[in-house]
Amino acid sequence: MAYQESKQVQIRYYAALREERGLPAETVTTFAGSLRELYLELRDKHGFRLGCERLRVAVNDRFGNWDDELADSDRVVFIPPVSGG
Amino acid sequence: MAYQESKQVQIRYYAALREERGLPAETVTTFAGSLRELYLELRDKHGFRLGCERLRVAVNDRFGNWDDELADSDRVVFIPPVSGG
Amino acid sequence: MFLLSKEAIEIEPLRRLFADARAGAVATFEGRVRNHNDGRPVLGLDYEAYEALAVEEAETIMKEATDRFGLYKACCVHRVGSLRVGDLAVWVGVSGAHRAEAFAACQYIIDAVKHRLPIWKRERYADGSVEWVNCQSGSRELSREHAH
Amino acid sequence: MFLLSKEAIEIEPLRRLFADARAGAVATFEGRVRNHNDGRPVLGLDYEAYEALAVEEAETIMKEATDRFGLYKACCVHRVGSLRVGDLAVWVGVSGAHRAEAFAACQYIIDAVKHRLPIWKRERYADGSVEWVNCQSGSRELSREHAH
Repeated sequence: MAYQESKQVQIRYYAALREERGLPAETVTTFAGSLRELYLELRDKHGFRLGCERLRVAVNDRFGNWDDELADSDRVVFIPPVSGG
Repeated sequence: MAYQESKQVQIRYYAALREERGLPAETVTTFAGSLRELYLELRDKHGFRLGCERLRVAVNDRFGNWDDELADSDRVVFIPPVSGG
Repeated sequence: MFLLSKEAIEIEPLRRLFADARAGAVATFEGRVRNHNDGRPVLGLDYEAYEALAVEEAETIMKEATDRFGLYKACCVHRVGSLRVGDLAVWVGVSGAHRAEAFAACQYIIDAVKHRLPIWKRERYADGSVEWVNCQSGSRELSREHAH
Repeated sequence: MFLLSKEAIEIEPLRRLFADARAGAVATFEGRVRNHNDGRPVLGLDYEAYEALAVEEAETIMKEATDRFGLYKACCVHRVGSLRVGDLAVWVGVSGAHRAEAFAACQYIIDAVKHRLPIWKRERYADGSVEWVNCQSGSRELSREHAH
């Protein structure tokens, strides 16, 4: 396995996730390779109730896919089921 | 054939029919038995372009049928194709 | 509620009728005089109504829509008289609990208003001619689409 | 045009944007806070938005609707912050030549806004509890109908 450098990513939380985390945003140092790995790592740590299948994810203010690679300095938002309108 | 009395009916004209007749309303003395006969009589007299199949008819402010009997004192309106809205 | 109006239709007072704590959805439709119809430049138009029957038939339509779509409120105002391009010719507003019913009801009402009310429109064209819409005797006019 | 608004939505200035001599039809939708949802009495609600992405996705929706339905204008304003029963949560207005397209476009926009924008609603209930709508983990909540 290739050597993996740690990445620093910024995470913002909204709605139910923000309340579960108790924070609107944080900077995280992680070895996660993908957005999915990042979420699972954080879910494990903070006990978020919803799984990836109920969420969407955005990177740098664009919708992304769970298997997209995570890059250093990415700004990540996990998007709980929406309820606008 | 039974003896038929003449009837006095009030007619109001709207839109294209009013312009063709040149009058908004008139009182007509007729022997017409039905609304259809009344319209055909007036069409013959004034040269209205549209036939019964393009018009509707109202008697005493209710929609009627062409074969409804005409009664003395009826207030009759021939309704050209509508175009509200 | 249905009104024929000889004056310009004011929307704000109409909207205020729709305050209702149960209503999650309000759908409205505005039919306006546009500057073209069937490819011809239009300057304005005149509406004429057979008032007694138009009001009665419209109230029937409003009741049908209210019952069918479970509305809290339904209102329609139709202009009569002389209108210019941009003027509001007809306004429909409905409120209900949910949006699907509100849209369906609003569309039901405007469709029925156009097809069933004894109201007639005379268009004034840029070339100076006038024409009662839908009242021509030829086949060309029969096939026209005059809907907003 | 799409806006997120921290202040109460004023409709009259929005309507004035729709003056257009070509437009025969204007359809609007108002989503309001209603006093009940899923059988529970509601006192009010709070909207939270992921603003950058909500605005971008909304502009995409407006463009889709404009292209697909040939609109002259499309506008949507969505509230954020704390709302009470009766407050306007979202307003959609579209104009086109004809009514069928206007209704379809208005409905397309509000449906897409509800399903695609990263905006969340927390309901405040009469019993003092609060709940992020659609965010419960149980199956009951998954099957709920939360649409207006």
